[in-house]
Amino acid sequence: MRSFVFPEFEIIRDEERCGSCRGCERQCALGTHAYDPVADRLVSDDRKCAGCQRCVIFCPQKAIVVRPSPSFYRPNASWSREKIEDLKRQAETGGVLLTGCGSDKPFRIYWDHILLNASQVTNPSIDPLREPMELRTFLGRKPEMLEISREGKEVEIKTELYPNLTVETPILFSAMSFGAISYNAFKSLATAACRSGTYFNTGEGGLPREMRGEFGRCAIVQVASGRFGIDAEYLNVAQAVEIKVGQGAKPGIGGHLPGEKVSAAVAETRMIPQGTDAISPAPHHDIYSIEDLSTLITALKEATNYEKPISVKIAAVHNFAAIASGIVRAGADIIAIDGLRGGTGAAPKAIRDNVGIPTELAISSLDRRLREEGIRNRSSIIAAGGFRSSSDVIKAIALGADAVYIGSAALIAMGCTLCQKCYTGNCNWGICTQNPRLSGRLNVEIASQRLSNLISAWSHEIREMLGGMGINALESLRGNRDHLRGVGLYEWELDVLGIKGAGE
Amino acid sequence: MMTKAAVSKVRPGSAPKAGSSAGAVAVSIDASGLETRELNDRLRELLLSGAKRVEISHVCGQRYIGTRLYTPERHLMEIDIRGTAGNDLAAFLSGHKITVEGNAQDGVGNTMDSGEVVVRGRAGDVLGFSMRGGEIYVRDGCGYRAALHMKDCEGKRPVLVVGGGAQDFLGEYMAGGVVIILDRDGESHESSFMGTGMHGGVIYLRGTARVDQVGAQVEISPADEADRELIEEYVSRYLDRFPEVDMTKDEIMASPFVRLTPRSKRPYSGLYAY
Amino acid sequence: MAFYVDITRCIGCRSCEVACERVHGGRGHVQVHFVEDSASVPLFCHHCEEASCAAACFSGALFKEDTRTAFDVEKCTGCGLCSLACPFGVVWTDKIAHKCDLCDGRPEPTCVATCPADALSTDLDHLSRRARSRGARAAAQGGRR
Amino acid sequence: MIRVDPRLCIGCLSCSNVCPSQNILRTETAEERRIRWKRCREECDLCVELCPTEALTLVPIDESAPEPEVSFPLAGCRICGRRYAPEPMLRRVEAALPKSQTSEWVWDCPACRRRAEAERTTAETVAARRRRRV
Repeated sequence: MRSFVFPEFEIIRDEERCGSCRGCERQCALGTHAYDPVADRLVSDDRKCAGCQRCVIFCPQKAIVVRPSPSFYRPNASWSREKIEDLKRQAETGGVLLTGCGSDKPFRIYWDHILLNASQVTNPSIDPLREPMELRTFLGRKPEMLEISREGKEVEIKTELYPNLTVETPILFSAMSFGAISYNAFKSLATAACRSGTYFNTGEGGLPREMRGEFGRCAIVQVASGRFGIDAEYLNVAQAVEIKVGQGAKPGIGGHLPGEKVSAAVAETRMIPQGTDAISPAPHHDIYSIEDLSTLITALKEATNYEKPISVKIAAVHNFAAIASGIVRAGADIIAIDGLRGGTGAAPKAIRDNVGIPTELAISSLDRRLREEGIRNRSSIIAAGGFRSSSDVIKAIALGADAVYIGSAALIAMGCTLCQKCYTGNCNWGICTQNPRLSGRLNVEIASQRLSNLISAWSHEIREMLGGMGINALESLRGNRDHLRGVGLYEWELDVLGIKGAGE
Repeated sequence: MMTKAAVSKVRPGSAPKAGSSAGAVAVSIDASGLETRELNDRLRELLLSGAKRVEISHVCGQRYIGTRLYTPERHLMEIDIRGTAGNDLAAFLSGHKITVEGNAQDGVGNTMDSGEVVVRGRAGDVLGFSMRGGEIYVRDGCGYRAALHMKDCEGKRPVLVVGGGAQDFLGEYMAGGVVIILDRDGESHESSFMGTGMHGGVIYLRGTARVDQVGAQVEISPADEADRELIEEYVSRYLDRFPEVDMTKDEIMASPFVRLTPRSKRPYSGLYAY
Repeated sequence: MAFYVDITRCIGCRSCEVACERVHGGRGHVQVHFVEDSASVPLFCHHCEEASCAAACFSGALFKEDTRTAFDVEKCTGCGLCSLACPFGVVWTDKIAHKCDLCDGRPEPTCVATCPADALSTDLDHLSRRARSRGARAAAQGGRR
Repeated sequence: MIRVDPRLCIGCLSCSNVCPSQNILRTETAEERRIRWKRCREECDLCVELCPTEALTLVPIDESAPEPEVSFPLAGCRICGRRYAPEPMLRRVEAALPKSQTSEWVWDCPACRRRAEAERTTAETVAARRRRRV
């Protein structure tokens, strides 16, 4: 059927500059560029272009420009181009619209409406270049009270401590499974996490056997509804186990790795036959209540000999704070809360763009709820979903998070351009694909270097901002909303965030 | 009464498989009054101290038995449970052999990786959930959602044999493995929604199944010769484990079997617009 | 499929070379060789059954497709292994391999269509039929061929 | 930049052919073939992907590392003596050929192979014509 949808992008090639090296043709796995031997020049098919910009970056002559197609339908405030085209696409295929990455809708980004404090005169700021700044964070349950015995100079903590994760900087890599992302991308995340003293999350796709020895020490492994790749060794090599209940990009629905992406290595790691769909059902079928969740949490604690913290990841949805309170009471050591702009490899567009609540509001209401109930110490909060910079991270911590998960930001560091075509499995950047030709493009050494650089850059910036506020340990900032002020927000928004308006 | 008779027939090391420790001296634990965690602490201590056989008496609902028995060195142990095992018996089990002289509750063999579970009685709901290896034999029936999302991979195929009947949602989302429902009492299968979302593996039912009992993704066909050979093998293993069962292999095999298989490995491949 | 050459008919005019070059953008796949002053023969790809060039090709650009040895220009990297592997020396490489593609997409290879002496065919029967009829004609005329 | 394993490289020039940035330079004299990988900042790795022997790897740029360079003496033709190809390439071709075939012709240059082929196919005709002329 002929498609009535405009090409999304327009490719402009500067014929003067183009040296006909055919580099663009080889770079594009979508077949956008082709060489015409008769005319000895390259031609492009706009319809195939996903706007990933790979050819633009790798054209040695800088002869290519890819920009959004300027074609337009008659302007109509109700029928935007996106709505018209989605509708046409569905009329042509009869299918559910799929998309990748986090929501790109213009919901208010509260980070951009929150301002940070700084010290002036009465309270000196600290120079992080000269003075030690503590970013180390412990994730997990903390005791109600510490009992200390002192005999002479010997000081001993008598209270039994719960297992905690130690992170050198409050930035962890979010759950991205091997299968959704390529082996090289997965390994890059693992390498960078180990190098930077933080953790990567395996997602629900398992941890390849050969990586368990080297990377287990910086892994958080996930147990999701599909229960892929789980055995006792998997649970025990990791430093923490996360039960995935929900995901910010698609709250309430499960995952579905299409059979095309289940290659031999993915099948082995997930422990399923090659080429079958890897279906994660929407619910965990052994969890129908908080009681059942408690059973699973305890089962995992049993399976790991009570040596590892157990995290529960839920999507931020209406009234989730009450649910989270139940989760804490069910025994979770860490709650990961994934907000509206959380990313994904594939999600129905309707769900990604319409379900959930923004991360900022979620962190604040969750932290407040747990404090009110007096159980904040029983669980750490890891916030996820749409962290774009170090200032977002520090604001999240001031709103009450212990640490953050970064997903899209990590992918962007590796080369992702958020072209939102992850689900096709033809990622030209070698990130979200199982095609060996494409995944080979992502060099583990170089990509992990980029990731480590990102973590160290953000950590430096966080230290700078902390110093500016006159704080020398991140601990002291957690939940300290006095350091935040809102601009351009309604009163209810300020109330939910628990911050004052700027100038107050 | 049945349970009592069964207990008297237990012979140490009667299992044909994983029986390297046959004849080893069994260590006894009296579980009366023990909390779940205390019981499992004891089991782990025994495992680490090299015990090969453990008998636990007076079990009454203690959960997660067998779950905390993974060691990187893969110590293995045989556990005999007298009483009623609690939820998540043998969850994440890796390689051990557990026999329950009594009933088991929900979640037996949850995400079990390898090993063997024998229940001389009835099992509860979500039996063998997400199981990916090893074998479970249940003498009598089981509850709802048995074999939910069971899966297999190269060289590893979980097997679930249930002597009685199964309730609704048997083999939901099933992605691999073998389920054999022997329906010994001849109640016939009145359960519905069998194999909803199934995309791998195979379910064998003794007797017949109607189209309205299975999910849309499932195909019902009579078991052929190869199927019957497989079933026969597991029936004889089942009978080895439950000598008290008052049926012979020939009696069980005399009735027809049906096979439930998924129509496609990719049930949802046409669902999306790209 | 392969080319069959009636060497007795080849007049060494090199029309096939020219035609092939025209069709293939200046880089032909045929070369006419002269032996002493009495004979000439155009050298072609034989589309060998057990093609050495396809065996040597690492990128999958050269492969057997039915009876012909096909060439996928998209996959060629110009490594030159094929030209070294051809026992008849009829595969060239510069930055890309050049090898007879039987004028893919045309009803008939151009060289066959062009040959003024009708010395080329892709059909062995055609040549042998012609040879037989020639022999019969000669016999009818009662003379030597 | 690119790291080269000189033990694996056979000097085929695939990498140089596919490099969109022309960062892999080749020089060929009558005696030898020389390939030099410039200190490339690109991470496009086409050369890595399309190397027949997997001799190349993409590594982070290191300004202090020398630019990799390999050279191969060309092997001479058994018949005409002209030097025509790096020996490792010929060895690879020899190894790739079906064992049922003879393969010593690999050590003849393509021009000589063509000449031999032309002489072989025309032998009968030439002989006949020579007879007729005599």
